[in-house]
Amino acid sequence: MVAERDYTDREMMAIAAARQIRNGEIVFCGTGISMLAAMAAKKISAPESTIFFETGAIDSRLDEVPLAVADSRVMYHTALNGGLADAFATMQNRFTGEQVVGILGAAQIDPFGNLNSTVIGDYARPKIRFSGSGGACDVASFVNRTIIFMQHEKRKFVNQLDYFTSPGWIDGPGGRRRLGLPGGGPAAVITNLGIMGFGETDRRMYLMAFYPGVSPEEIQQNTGFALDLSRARPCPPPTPEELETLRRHCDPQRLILG
Amino acid sequence: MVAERDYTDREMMAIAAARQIRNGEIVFCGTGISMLAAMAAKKISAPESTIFFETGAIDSRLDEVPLAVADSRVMYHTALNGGLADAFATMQNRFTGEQVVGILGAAQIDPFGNLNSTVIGDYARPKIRFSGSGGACDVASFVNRTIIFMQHEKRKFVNQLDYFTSPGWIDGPGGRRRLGLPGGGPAAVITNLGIMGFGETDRRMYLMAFYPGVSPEEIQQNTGFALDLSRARPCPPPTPEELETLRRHCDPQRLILG
Amino acid sequence: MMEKLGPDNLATLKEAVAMLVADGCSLSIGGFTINRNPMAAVHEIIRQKRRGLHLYAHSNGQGVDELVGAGCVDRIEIAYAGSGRFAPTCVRFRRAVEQGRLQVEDYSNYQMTLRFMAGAMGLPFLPTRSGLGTDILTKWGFPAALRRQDETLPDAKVITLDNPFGTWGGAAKLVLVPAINPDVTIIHVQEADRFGNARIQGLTFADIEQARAARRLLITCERLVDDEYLRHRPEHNQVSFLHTDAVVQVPWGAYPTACFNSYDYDPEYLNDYRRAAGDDSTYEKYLKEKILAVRDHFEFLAARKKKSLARLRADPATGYATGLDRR
Amino acid sequence: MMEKLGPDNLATLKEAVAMLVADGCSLSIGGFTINRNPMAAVHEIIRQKRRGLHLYAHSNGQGVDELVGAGCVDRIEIAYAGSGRFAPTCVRFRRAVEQGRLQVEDYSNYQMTLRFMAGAMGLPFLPTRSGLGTDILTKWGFPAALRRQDETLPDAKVITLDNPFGTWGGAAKLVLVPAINPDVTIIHVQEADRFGNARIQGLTFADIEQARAARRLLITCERLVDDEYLRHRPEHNQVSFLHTDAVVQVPWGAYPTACFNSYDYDPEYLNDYRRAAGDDSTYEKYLKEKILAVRDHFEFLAARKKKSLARLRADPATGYATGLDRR
Repeated sequence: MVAERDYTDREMMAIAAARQIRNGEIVFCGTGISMLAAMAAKKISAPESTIFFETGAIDSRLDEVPLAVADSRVMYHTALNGGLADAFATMQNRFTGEQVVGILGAAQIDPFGNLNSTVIGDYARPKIRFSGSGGACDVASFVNRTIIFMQHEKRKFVNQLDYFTSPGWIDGPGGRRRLGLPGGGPAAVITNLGIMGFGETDRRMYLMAFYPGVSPEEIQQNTGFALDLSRARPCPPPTPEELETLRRHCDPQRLILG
Repeated sequence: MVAERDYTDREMMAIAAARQIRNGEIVFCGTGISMLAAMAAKKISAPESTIFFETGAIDSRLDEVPLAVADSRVMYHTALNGGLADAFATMQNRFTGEQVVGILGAAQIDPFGNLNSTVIGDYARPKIRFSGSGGACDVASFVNRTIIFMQHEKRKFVNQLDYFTSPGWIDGPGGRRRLGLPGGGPAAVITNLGIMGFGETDRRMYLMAFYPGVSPEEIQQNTGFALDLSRARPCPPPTPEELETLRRHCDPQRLILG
Repeated sequence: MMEKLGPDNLATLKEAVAMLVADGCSLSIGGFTINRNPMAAVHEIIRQKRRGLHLYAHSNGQGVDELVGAGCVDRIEIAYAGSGRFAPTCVRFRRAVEQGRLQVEDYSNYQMTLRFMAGAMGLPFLPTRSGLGTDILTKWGFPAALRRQDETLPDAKVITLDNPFGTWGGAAKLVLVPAINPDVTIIHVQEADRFGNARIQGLTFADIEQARAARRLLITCERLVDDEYLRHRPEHNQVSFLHTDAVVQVPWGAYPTACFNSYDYDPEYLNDYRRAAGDDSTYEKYLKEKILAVRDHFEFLAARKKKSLARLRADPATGYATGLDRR
Repeated sequence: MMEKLGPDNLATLKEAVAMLVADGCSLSIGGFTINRNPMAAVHEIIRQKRRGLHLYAHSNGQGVDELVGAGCVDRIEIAYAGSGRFAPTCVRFRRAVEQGRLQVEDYSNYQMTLRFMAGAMGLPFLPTRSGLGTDILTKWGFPAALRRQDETLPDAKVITLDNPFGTWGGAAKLVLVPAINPDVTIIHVQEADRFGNARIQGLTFADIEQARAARRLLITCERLVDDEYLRHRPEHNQVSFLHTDAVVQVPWGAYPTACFNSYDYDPEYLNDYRRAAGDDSTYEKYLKEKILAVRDHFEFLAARKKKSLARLRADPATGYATGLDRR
């Protein structure tokens, strides 16, 4: 029951994420759609945000979309080219770390926004092996706020992760502090169906917004645990300006948009 | 009873130290006479040695003698200009550290070559305050071999240091290992009267060599603890070539030589 | 400063690899995903049929996948096996793990970086706040019993420590990650001299830490330059001769990965690789024809179309191949 | 990236110091002995009569001695107070300690560097093998009781830890040194832009760690350059705008200490200073006439003979004043 649309899921996701980025934030980007979101935000609503990569690049000028966080395109015209040690120290640092918003993806997510990007099945003999943490565990451990990209499928939104790679809100309020983790946890999960938030009081995932043509119930059906749907609102579709920026100025070759 | 000489104490000391430096070693230099020793060694007997400073300079080209380890003269034409973190890591490093010989000075030394460069008197209310450790404690902790410059006076060669700044052989064989310290301890103490070594079996200071015109007994009289004099030999005076190199090519302005 | 170099040609790379990389040794390679992997050296290791390597990697991407794919690696400690959009998970790595042919120990990128940094600093460990509460701390790929037996492994994957300074620094707990001192590190850089001083342009990734942590260091470089040139601006050099054992000039030595200011990654090669890697028989063919059948990196490059290399040349203004078709 | 700068003149330095350096705050300054100390800022702090500062230093030499001499500093944590041949022990520092007017905590240079590095890395401590068995570990300048009361101090000067990884890394014991996060760090660099990106030429000492550890960072620079220029070779920059709060262009801002590629230290000034510092009355005169009586760094420089500055200019070939009479 999807209405006819003049934009793709990926475009909606990139724009939904871009809208979450606040002006002045330091945006940690991974590979793929998170990079487009950061590029779009900088061009639309958060011009004073800083795009920042775990590979050590600070404030990259992304004339072309990078296809990896180590792409030479992230090295061009930065404020500083360092290395991994610099980048992660900036996130673990008490003064700069709290200005960072991290954008992450994963294979599985649980109701508290904890992530798995390592294996499906038993760790010792996995059914499916993924890339592993990369910097995701580090970013999720250090920074004050994360935004997570997911494909919305029941087997990916699970009560129990097969492997716990990156910390979210752990088991609810105070969970991070109890473990000795700094900063805050995930602020939003952006999927191909809608946007999930985390309750202030219970730190559990709830449905914050659903995309045009998607119903809250459909989202619940694609989620492996119960979502509070009571606070859900419709998410406005991409504006023509947003789409124009994304398509013409972020990924004209559609390398990420597909 | 000093014979007439055509060289000064400082010149003798610089040359005695230069002779201790082995070809291929990485020579950690402090300020002053140790720098002249390293410069002279490189020009005379250890051309493949590397002059190295705690400030982060590797293989400085010392066209002029630096007056501090942060002198811009140490930055010129090096293999690498880094910082303190790099320099000390190179010494603590398991592979490079053992190639380093450190040249140190101090206000007091004990029979096992432990050094004080911090205070005379009570630490909380010192009679005399000196500069403090600087990198001396670090170098003495990390590297495999140190050479120490001292003025030979009874109050400086003491049984008990007023403050223990930099580790030598601690309390004898196995002392360093017991404390968890890597590397070896001091190899030689070079003074205005002669050269002291440390026994292989007891790690205590003994008289290795006395300068022309100085007797072993005179050295004992200027030492606050008993020195084994039985192995002492005369130290050859500086050769004309050594003096020429030191005077003309290391410190023509006599900034350190005085 | 002594020369660390034989004749500056590919025969040297053969010799350097033969001399430094032994069966069963531990190895780390520089670069990150699809950038500045020391591919000429990686392919030479494959051609020399090294076996039983213990690989230490953070996100070293293409180089790691080819070493794993060619059967050189028994054990790997790694943060991320992927090549960006070209292979979100490295294909041969994935297959080897799923088939149980590769022992894996997982860390995060920062943890791996700190492990190299600890090795470079001569320390047994460094602390971080990363990973508290996660399975990275509790699920061990190398079991405790194996760790106790094998002295090339630390007894613990990580150790958690209560902050001994109480609340100082705002951290209640720390994760201590054990140092790595690889038997050999190989990095590819833009410029080096024959004594072993090197300069990296663009991001350094964890190359500096990897280089300084190693017992032996092999540097391949795009351009062998005069040491006077590197000494003119020594603050731009990152590795000194103190750490280096061998230097070999290998133009296009990171190909098919990128080398900032020199050339871009080759999208066509990387896409072809992903496709070939997806199936055992096509992968065997790739390995045999593309890597094993050629004598050296020069022949490997010669097999590529002239034009396909030419369009990868970096635009001097941006450091990459501006406008390159990357689909 | 937002501008971190008012008008690029000395009025800004006055304002920046007034805004960032409060009575009783903790401060660290860059440079080492007689090189790249942020002297213009140090003198401005003295003119603004800041009191009760807690100074964190490694071997910062001349700047430290002038701050101590002017009575700005109550507490100091330091590795080395000396200015090379010009003052093997800093004279006013020595006097203040011997007279019990300055609370001192001693560390080594590497320990202080690691403390700044820990602060920059967001860690409560870093380990080292330096100092085991020495009085640096056991004799505390700030007593345990004071440390427990005062939350600006860690509860312990250092903590010794048995290697939790056993014999891994070859170290049986480690010294943990507590992090430093100064309220303010001030560094002087050759080049910076108005956004707070900076480039240091020559040795960086511990400036990078000090800058990144600080809550607030003030950069003074020889030359305010365009950000396009710094972004053309961003691997040569060491501090980014993320860490910087204010930038002020102050030519000769490190004088009378040296600034590589710009000017040398002034032997005459430093010798005069040592002599003046040796006696309370001559030092008072120095302080009053040379520092307090002038309005800013421009007037301070104008009081020097033109010729005496001119001969300090760095030789472009060496970075220092080749052949300078340094007796």
